Amino acid sequence: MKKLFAVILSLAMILSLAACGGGASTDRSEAPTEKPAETPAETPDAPAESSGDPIKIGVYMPMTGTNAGSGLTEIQGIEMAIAEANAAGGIDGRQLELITYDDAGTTEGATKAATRLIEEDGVKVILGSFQSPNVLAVSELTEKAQVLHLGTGTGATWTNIGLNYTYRATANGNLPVGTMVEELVDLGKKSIALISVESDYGQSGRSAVVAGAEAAGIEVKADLTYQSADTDFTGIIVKAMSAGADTIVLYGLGNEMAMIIKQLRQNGYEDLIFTIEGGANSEIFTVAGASADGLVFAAAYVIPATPEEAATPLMKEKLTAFYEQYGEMPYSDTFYRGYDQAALAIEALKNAENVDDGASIMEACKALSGVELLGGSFDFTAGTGDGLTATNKYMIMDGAIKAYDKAALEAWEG
Amino acid sequence: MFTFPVILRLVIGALMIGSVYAVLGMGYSLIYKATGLMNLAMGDFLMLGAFVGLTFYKTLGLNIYLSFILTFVVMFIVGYVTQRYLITVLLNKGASFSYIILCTAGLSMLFQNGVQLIWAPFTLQFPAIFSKASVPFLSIKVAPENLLVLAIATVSAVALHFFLNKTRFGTAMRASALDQTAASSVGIDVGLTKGITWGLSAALAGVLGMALGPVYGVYSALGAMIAQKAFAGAVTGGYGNIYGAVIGGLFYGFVETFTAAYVSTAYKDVITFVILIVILSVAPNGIFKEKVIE
Amino acid sequence: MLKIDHITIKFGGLVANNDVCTEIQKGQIFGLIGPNGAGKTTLFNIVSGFYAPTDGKVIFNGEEIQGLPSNVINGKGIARTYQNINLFKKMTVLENVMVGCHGQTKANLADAIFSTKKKRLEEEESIEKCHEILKFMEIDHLSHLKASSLPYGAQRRLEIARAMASNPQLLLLDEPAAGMNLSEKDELTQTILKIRDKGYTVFLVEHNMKLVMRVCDNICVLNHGIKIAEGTPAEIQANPEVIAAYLGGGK
Amino acid sequence: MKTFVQKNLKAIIAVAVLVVIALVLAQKTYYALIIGLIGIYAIVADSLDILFGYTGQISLGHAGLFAIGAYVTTLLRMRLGVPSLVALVLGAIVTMLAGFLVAIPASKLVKHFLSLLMIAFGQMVYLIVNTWTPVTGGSLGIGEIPYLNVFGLVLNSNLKCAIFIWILVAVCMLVKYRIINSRTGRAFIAIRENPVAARGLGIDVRRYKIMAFAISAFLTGMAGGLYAYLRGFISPETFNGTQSTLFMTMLLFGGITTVAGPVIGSAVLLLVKEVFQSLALYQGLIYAVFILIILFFFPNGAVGVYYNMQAAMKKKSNKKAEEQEVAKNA
Repeated sequence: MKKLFAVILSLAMILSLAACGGGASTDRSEAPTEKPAETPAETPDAPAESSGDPIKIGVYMPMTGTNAGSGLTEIQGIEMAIAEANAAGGIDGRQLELITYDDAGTTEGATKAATRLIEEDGVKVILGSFQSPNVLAVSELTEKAQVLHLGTGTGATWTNIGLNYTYRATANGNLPVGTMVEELVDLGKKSIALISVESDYGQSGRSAVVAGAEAAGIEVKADLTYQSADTDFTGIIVKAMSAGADTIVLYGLGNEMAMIIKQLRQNGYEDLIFTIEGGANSEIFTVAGASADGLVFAAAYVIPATPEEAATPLMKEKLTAFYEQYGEMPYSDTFYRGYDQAALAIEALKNAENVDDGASIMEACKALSGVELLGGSFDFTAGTGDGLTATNKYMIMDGAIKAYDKAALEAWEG
Repeated sequence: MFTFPVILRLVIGALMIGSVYAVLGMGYSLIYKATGLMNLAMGDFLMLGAFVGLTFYKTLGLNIYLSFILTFVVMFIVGYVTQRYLITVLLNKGASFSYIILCTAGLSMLFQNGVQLIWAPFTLQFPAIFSKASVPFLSIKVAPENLLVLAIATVSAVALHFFLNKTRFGTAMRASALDQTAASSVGIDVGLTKGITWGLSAALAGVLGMALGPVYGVYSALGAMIAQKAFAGAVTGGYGNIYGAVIGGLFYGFVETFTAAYVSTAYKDVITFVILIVILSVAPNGIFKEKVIE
Repeated sequence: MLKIDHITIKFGGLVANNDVCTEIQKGQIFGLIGPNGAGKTTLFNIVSGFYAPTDGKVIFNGEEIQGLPSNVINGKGIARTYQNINLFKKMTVLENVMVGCHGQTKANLADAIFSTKKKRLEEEESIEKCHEILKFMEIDHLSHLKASSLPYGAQRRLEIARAMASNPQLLLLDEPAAGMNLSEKDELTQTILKIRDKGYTVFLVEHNMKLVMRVCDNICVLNHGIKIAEGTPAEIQANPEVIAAYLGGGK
Repeated sequence: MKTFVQKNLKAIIAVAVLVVIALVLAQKTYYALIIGLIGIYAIVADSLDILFGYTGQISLGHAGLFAIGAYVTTLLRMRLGVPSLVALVLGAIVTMLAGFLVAIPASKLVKHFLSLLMIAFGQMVYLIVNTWTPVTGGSLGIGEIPYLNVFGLVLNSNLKCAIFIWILVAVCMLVKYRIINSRTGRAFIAIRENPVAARGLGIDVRRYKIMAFAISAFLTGMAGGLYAYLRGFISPETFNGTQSTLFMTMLLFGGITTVAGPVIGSAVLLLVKEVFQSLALYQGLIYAVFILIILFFFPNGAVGVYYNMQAAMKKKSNKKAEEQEVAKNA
């Protein structure tokens, strides 16, 4: 028995000796309470770039699992922007090369992919997924490895927290909330029943809606949450409808929100329903269909039925290009987010003094302002990590997404 | 919150989702009754049925009745093949009970990922089967599809009852469940019977999936949560007993809906699982005191 | 030693044992016989704690044990073998018997993890004891084989050896001769006699009349759950009711 | 009886080789992370082997216990400032208590009912962790988990943490070996083989089943704590239902009731997951096919295959020996 213990312990000793010798780089920032002497963060040991080599851009995105649809659409947006840049000669003659990994929608997958992109592939910029917990988890790694990181999640958890290397290439979730509250006030709603999904996105949105409503003097009569795997919502609908509020606000994503809308209509709820960019998700039509009429929402951008109905000329141009290439409209608005994040990365790389130094790329991105893209005019100079300040108002009427029109909505309600 | 129309709406909602659990629960009990086994891919048979039904009805544009029948047949074959060529092979290799469960868990992953590749990784729209979006039912408006599910539940419960007790084949199935060697000695082709049982419950789940398509949309995780509640219902009602599965399924439909309305919407499922664990500890043979098949 | 006092047990409508009374003296070989379905194994299972009787008592060394779980009854000194062999197939012969010593040993989980002296000492002692029992049952040469790979006769003997390992005072043998050929039966007869001479009391359920008549000191006959006769082998052979029960197929 | 080392020399060499390769690769934090994860999953597979391999009680809810270990350790460490090693041990103890509580009903149940109970338990823990936001951070999870501080040595890199994990893996394998080769271990195996006969020999079957659950829960809880320290970030979806199936598959692939089985099983399955990372869309599919292949063609796991080969070789060598003998005295 003793022999065994000796064998295994000796093995472990050799390992630890090698480790101290190896001087492995610190992997995670130490919590303030136990601040050991900070070992100098080594720059990733990627080979020195010669001028002709392609510039590597890393992507981690959900390509499997229930969020695969939005993930793959975002990659289509990224690829379009990269292709345009490469066609125009890349950056100082160096082509851009995309390396994409699937994070399967989990934080574990995202951090593994990001570590691999930094360690193995030595990418210059990382384009992150639209899931905020993944962006938050990866932001710790990119901060340490000094690699520019552009996320497209809308959860407010990973901006305004003092990160230097993580920027948001879409609208902060709290922005559309403010615009939606304006719509509530505009339509004379005094109280709301709030239904939100038990997920990171749902919960950060929920707290923003509650804060926004109270600030505008709107009473939150019911504050209910559901699990994203649910299919039957009778219980929550009955509770919301009998809360005696002027209207119902939904904060969710994907088809379960569409199911709630449909079941609300079936249970005889005839009034307006308010939500945020979930309204722009095509699943609203595939599942809720006609019962989606009377949905009022605010979002940075929306996928219209056809390229012609696009809100801005730039949107029209990109949607037409998408339509020609894929023969159908994008599955979700993550297409815009993908295009914008890639375009911002390219701008930062163009303006950076030394394309091979992470810090100079970061400085270039921080200095970006007045960059006209699909989400609007991006300006990072405020240093909060958020680039957009404005969002638009929309509604669903006669089975299509239209610009917000108070008169039409009041007529519909009447 | 306690006025009559509210309670009525809750009861009807509970009936709707309860009948979904009941139908799938029957599938679980049927498989257990005839083969003493458990199938973690039941939910995925339901989901697969939705996708197959969608292909017939929408892509190939066949009429709804034909699509239902074809889905029934296709899913029957899927169930039959799974049992005859996967489960039996494992059993002949002397695999223990846990290997069979893991095989069905592997199958479940295979279906969910396969479906994403063959059809689509996002929700597909199932065109409405009925012209009207909602139909009056006991003074409130309900989706016709839900009534369809309720109909499927009652029809299949009655049909299964007659099939199992009155037809020759049904008795053969029950005999092979009770004592395999005795049944085969009397000339019953036990292998065939088991294959047909799996085929039947897969077809039942498939048709149910097709009926749910228009209500929830068709996506790879459609069957996951439903299957767990249905399995809980089947066991609570008395595992192996068809009526037990119906009662158990409705029970969880009511527990879920009323917990959400009166206790907490977020912890609805947690409470449902707590109730299941209590029932399992106190009365594993369930309401109908069904004999445990060794 | 063991008193069966008005034991009755009903399974639904069927009365398997009906008001059975009998007694087994220390150091005796006591036989229980009767046609198929007479309720022999049921009575056996009541004594060893598998069934709780509907009413009546089982008194072992003055203590009521009916209804106690079988592991407690084993602790009190009653061990049994089974009609169809219940060996631990994937364990070796030695390990099977070592499991038998479970009741007699004390090493708990902590002793195991830290492999304390107490545990190691106890292990050596039990290994020795088990080898002795295996030698006594003449299957010690097979001690490292898997139980499932043993010939039928040897498996029977292993089951008896395993039961003896929990040093019972009363050893219950459930149709040990079933499925044995002539030579194996003779060996078994010698073994049972050797067991009794070693000081064990034996309670034997058996169909093979030759074996029963040669080995048992006292015999009890059951038919349709009712005791119809009791006494020495000679008395039983002469008893008309017993003959009728066996030949006439019962009442 | 031959000591542990002689009996399992080949297994130990296999594990040692694995560890040496790991050392070479471990300079890169990415590989160190994978090696650490393999160690953690090996501990869970080891604990499952005690519960399922040796005592025959299937569990499809072990991710629930893994989650309890991870969250309790993290909360003790971050919210109550408990020193990291103490938090790890306390986390394991709390998980053991949870395992003990689940075992009370579970030990009475068999097959279907036991599987359903454990599935329900796993789902319940996952939902509670996902919904109880004030305590567990809900679906946002908990980040910035400080490093493990072992007697003053701060394990501030994946590699150092991985080494500490692999020391614990070695300890777990030793503990498992010792438990199995003892009176308690024989009781477990007896219960798996034939509970009726086991009870007839004085074994309190229920008490030992509960003990098996408690041991398994303790080790899984410890692995959960280690996971939190290694990753620095925990969130609910790592502890869902598929994770429990993954644990069982690792054990089965490695081969139940073996020494090296759990380590090899977790190593292979994790590497398959990483290697097929690039074939994203097909990853889930490949995983499912992988499970089915294991069940159909390697029923007694990789180590089982090794034993079969060994047995086959022995048979061949015996046959050759016989032929020589026949030839000699012919």
